[in-house]
Amino acid sequence: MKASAFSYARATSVGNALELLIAHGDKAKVLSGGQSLMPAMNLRLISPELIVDIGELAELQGISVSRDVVRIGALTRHVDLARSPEIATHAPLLAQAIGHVAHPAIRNRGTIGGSLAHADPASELPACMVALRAVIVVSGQHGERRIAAADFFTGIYQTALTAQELLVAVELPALPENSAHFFDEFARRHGDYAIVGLAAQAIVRGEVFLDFRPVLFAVGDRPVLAKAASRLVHRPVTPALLAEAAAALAAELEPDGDQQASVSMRRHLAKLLLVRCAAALLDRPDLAAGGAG
Amino acid sequence: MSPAPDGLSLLDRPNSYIGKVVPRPNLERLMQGRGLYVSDMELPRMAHVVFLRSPHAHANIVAIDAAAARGIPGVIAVVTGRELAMVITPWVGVLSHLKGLKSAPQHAIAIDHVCWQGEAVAAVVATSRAVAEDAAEIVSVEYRELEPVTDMRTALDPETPVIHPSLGDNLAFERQLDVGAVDQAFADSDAVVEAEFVFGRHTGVTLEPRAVVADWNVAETRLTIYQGTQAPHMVQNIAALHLGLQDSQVRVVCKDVGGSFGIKVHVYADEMATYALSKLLRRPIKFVADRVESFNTDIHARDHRCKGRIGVKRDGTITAFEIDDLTGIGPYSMYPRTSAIEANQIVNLVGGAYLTKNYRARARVVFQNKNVMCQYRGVGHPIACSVTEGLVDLAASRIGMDPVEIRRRNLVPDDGYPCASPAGLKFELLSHHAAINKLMSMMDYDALRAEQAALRRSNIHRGIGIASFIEITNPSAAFYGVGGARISSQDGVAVRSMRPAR
Amino acid sequence: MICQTSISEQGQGSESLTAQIVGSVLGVSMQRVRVILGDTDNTPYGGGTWASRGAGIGGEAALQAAKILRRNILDVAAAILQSSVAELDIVNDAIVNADDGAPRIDLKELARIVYFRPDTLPPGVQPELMATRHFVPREYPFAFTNGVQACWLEIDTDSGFIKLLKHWVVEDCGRIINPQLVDEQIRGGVVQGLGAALFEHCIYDERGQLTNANMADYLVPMSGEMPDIDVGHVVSPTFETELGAKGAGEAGTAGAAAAVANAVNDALKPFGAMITEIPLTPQVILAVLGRI
Amino acid sequence: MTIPVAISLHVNGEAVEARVLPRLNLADFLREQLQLTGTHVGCEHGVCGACTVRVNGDIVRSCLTLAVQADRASVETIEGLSDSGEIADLQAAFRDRNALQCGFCTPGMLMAAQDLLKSESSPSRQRIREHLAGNYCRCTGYQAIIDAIETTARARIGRAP
Repeated sequence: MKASAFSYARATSVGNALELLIAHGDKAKVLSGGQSLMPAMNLRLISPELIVDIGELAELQGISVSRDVVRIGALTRHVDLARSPEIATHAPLLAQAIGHVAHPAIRNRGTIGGSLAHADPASELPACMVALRAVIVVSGQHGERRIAAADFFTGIYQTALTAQELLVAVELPALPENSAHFFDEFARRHGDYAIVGLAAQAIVRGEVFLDFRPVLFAVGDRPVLAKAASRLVHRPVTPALLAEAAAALAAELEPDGDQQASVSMRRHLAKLLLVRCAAALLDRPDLAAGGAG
Repeated sequence: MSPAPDGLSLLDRPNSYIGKVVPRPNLERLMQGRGLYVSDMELPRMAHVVFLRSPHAHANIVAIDAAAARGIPGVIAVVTGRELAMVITPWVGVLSHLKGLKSAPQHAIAIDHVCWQGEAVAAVVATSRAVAEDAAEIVSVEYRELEPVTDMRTALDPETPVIHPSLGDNLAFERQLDVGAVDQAFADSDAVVEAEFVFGRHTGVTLEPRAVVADWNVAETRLTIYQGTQAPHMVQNIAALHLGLQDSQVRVVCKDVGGSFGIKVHVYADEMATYALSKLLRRPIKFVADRVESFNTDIHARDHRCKGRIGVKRDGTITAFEIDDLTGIGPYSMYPRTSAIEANQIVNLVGGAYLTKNYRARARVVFQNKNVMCQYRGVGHPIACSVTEGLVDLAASRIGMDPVEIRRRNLVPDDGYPCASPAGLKFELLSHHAAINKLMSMMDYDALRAEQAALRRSNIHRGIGIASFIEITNPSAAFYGVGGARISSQDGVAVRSMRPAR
Repeated sequence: MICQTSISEQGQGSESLTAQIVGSVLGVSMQRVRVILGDTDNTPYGGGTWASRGAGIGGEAALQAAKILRRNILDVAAAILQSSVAELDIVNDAIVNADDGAPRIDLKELARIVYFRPDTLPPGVQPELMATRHFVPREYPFAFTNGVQACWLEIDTDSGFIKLLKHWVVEDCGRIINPQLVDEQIRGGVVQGLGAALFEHCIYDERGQLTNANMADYLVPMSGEMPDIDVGHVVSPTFETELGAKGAGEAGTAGAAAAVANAVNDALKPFGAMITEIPLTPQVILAVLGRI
Repeated sequence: MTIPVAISLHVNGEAVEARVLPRLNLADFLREQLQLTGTHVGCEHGVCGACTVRVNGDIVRSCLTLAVQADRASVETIEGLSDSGEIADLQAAFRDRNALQCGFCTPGMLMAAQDLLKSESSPSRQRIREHLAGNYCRCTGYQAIIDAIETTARARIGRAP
C-alpha cells in the first residue's frame, strides 16, 4: 500500500501556492496536515500528479481575536484549537468538538483548513462552522472570497472552493450574551467518524431559546442546520413540542444508509440527539426522558 | 503428579519458578524497538513481490497482458499462475478422518479460474514494493465474470452454479450425529425452545500482516524461508513437498511474529508463490501483505448459521440438545488443516459441559465465492458456546429459572470424572461447579442482580450474561495426524549445559 | 543452559514457560536458560504453538528433557564428589547437599571438569550434558479445560449502544506455570471475543465483494470500549503429564461472545426482545427494540 | 517530475541528510533508509497507531506524514526514547505487567502513553483508555497496558520534586 508517484512543491507563500494550483488545476492537491489526503493516497484512491505543500506558510497560522471576530488560520491544527484559551473563551463548541475528532496523533497534524476543505460529511468541524455562523475565507487569483459556512459545503467532499483556490482562514462572529453550546455524536468507537452527530450553538434565557442552531452531521451530503429547531425558539419547550420538532427534523433529513446505520436509524439518532441537545441546553432533563419518542 | 526421584516434586521446590510471576525474557528487545519481525528483514539482492489480485469474486481469466508492466524500470518479473506452476505443484486441503471432505486443487497463483475477490492472478516482482505496485496497476487482465455463489443458504440449491464442476456440487463436508434418544427427550420435556444463531464472518487482524522472505540459494540448492508462522516444521514439509525438494533442503526460520492467533498457522497460496518465485528467480523475495490484502486473504472464520433446540423440564433438567449448523468456507478448503474443522468442532462441543446424553447434530460446510475460512483462535468454540449457552438461557427464561441455577443443575458434577460427552469427547477432570462458585463470589452475583433490578426502575438497562465453556487443548495426533496431515503432534526439547568456568 | 524447543513464540510466553520449567527442574536461574525456537535447523522436530498446546505438550517435553539432564548432571557430580545422586541437589546454579543445602560444586566448575578435564573423572564415566525428550499425549486425544465467563453491560435503549462495564473469567487450565501469562492470555482472548460480539464483521455484498477491507471500516476492539476483566482460577491438572498443564490460549475467546449475548438478552428482558446474532450492533439493538 | 527531494532533519538527536522521493512516507523512510525498524507499519492508512513517532515533540502517524514534510524537523523514534532513558520507567512497568505479547504495537503504545503522561500527571483509567484509543493491540486486551501506564503515572508523581 504505497502512494503513486507524484511531484512535490513546497509553497513559499499563498501567492506561490495559488500560482501552482492555477498552473496544474485539478491534477494538483493541496497538502495541509495530510490526515485525510495521505490515507486516500496510500490506498491509491487518489493519485495527484503534484502535491502543493502549504505546511510552512506562516500567513496561514495562528488564532487572533478582535472585537467582534475570531480569526483562525487554515493551518491551525486540531490540537491548537483544543489548547487555545481564545477558542475556549470565544468558541467553546469547537473546543468540545475536537475531543471527538479521531485521536491525539491525528489531531497533532490535522488542520482546520484541511478538514473544512476535505468536507467529509461525517466530520465534526464543518458542522461546528455552520452552527457558529462562520465565514470561510478563500484566496484565489482575483483576491479573497468570503463564504458563509452554510453555503460553503456543497456535497460529499464538495465545497464552494475551486481547484484554483486556497482556504486561508475561518472567521467566527463573537458570541452574544447567554450563548450556550452542545456537541455530541454517536460513533461506534472512541474517535471513529460519527454515525450521526450534532453541533449546536444557542442563546438561552431562562428555559427559552432566543436562538437555536442545531447542525446535524453524517445525515446527508453536508452539515444540515435543523430547520425544525425554529419551532422551539421563543416559546416554552414542552415534551410534546420537542417531539413535534424531532419528527419534523426526521422529515427534513435525507440520510444515506451504510454499514453502520440504515436510513431510519440515522433519522432516529438525529431525533434523539436533538432531544438530548434541547434538554441539555435548557437544563431540563425531563425533556430527554422519553428518548426520541 | 508423580513424585520426583528425590521425593519432593521438582516443580514444587522452594526455588521453583513454576506458578510464579516472572517477566518474560524477550520483552526488552520488543519494547526498545529491537525486535526482528519478518517485515523488518532485508537480504542482499532481495526483491519485493506484489500480487495482482482478482477484483471479481468469480471469473475466468481470458488473457493477461503484462508487457507494459515489464517495461517499468525496477520491475524484475511478472509471473502468471501457469508460469509459476512449472516450479510448484497444486494442493488439495482434505483430511481422511473428516469423511467425505472434498476440495479442488488450489494453485499458488490462479490459473484460468478465480474463485474469490483477492485471489492472486499474477505476481509482480520489483526492486521495491512501491514500484511493484506501480507495475501491478498497469497489468491488464481480461476476465469473463461468472455468477458468484455468496449466500451459504442457497449454495446447495440445484439452480446455484457449482464453483468447482469437478466436485459435482458445492458441499464440502457434512457430518451427522445422533446420540441417545433425542425425539423421546423432546417429547418428555416440559418446554422445548429453539432459535437460529447467526455469527458474523470475522478475521484475525494480526497487527503485523503476514510476511515472508524466501531465499533460494541455488548454489546450496537450499531454500531458507523467513516467515512469521506458528508451525515451522509444517511449513518446511509443505514447501519441500510442493517445490519438489527434500525436507532437508528447506529451512524455516521464525523470528519475532507480530501476532498470530491461528492466522499464521496455515499455508497461504501467496506465501507458496513467494517460495516458488524465489526458486524461479534465484534471489530472495519478500512478501508483506498490506492491510487490504490481509482482509481479503488472511483466513476468515465463524461465518455460521446454527439452528438450535433445547428441551427442559420444569425442575430445570435439560433433556436434549439439537443443532443444525451451516457454514460457508469460501472456494477452497484451506491447506493443510482444512476448513471443515470449525464445523466439526461445533458438532463435538455443543452441550459438552452438560449432563444430558441426548444430542443430535448436523453440520454442513459449503463452498462459496468469498475469501477462505479456516481455524482462528477458538476454532468452533465461540459458536458452540454461544449456541449452547444461548439455548440454556432461553430454557431458563422459559421455565422462570435463574441462569446460574439452571447451570448448577445440569453441568457435569466435579466428582463425575472421568466421563465422556455425547459426542464422544473424553473428559479427564473438569471443574464447572468450582468455577461457577468462584465466579459468584468474584462478581458478587446477588448484589449485581439487586443493582440491576434497582437501576431498571430508573430506566437504566443493564444485563448479566453467564457462559460456561469447555476448551480443547493439548491435541494429540487425533486432530490432524490421523487424517494424513504431516503436522507433528509431538514436540521436542533439547537442553544442554553449559558454560564452563574460565 | 541452551534449550532448543520445537514450540514457537508469538507473544504467548513460550520462551518464558520453557525457561521457567527448565530453570526449576535444573535448579538454575532463568537468566541462565537461553531458549532457542523457531528454526527448523536448530530445534527438535515438532508441531509448534497452536491449539493451546505450547505449555501442555512443549512444556512437558521441556520438563522431561530437563529431568534427564538433571540426572546426568547429578551423576557426574556424584562421581566428582564421590557422593551419590540421592545425596545431592542442584540449587541456585550449584550442586549442594540434598540434606543441609551446603554448596559442593558450582555448575560452571562441573562443566569445566567435564569438558576440559574429563581425565580427572573416575574411569568409565562418560558425561552427557545434553538431553532431548519429545512428548505427545497418548491417553487422551485432547486435554479439556473448562471455565465460566460473566459479562456486565448497559444498553442505552434509546440509541442502541452497548457499554461493557465489567467482565469476569474463571478458568481451569490445570497446572499454572506463570499466573500472569495465563491471565493475559485469557484477557487477550476475551477481547477478541468481545470484538466478535460487538464490532467485527467482514461484510460482503451479493457480488462477493468484501466491502470493508480496511481498518477504518472493519472495526476491531480498541481500548476505549473494552472493560476491565477479572480472572480467577481453579486448578485441575491433567494426570497424563507430570507437568499437569493444559492450554490457556483460547479459553477467553471461547466464551466471551456468549456471555455478552446472554447479557444483552438479560438487559432486554423487560422489552420482551431477544437477539441471537452477532455482532450486536446498535442497528441490531434498535431494530429488535422496534425503535427503527 | 518525481525527482528526489533533499531533506535535512534530526532523528533521535542525530543530524540526517537524505534524498527522498516525494511519495516516501516517514515510516518507510525511518525503516528502510535509516533502518530504524522499531517503528512498525500495521495498516498504512492511519488507523492502527503502530507507526506512531514524535515529530517536534508531538506524536504523529508516520504513515500519514511524508518524509519531505519532516524536513528541518526533529523526529524521535522508539529507539531514541529507549536509548535516552526517557521511558525506562514506563518500559519497566510494561515488563512487570506483561503489557505486551507479540510486541508489534508496543513502540507505538509507548509513544502514545508517554505523550499522555507528559501532559497529564494522573490520568484516570478512562482517560488512559481514550488517549490510547487510536493504538490497536490485538494481543493484550489493553488492560495490562492501562495498568502499566497508571502505575507509571503514580510512580512519577511520587518522584516529582
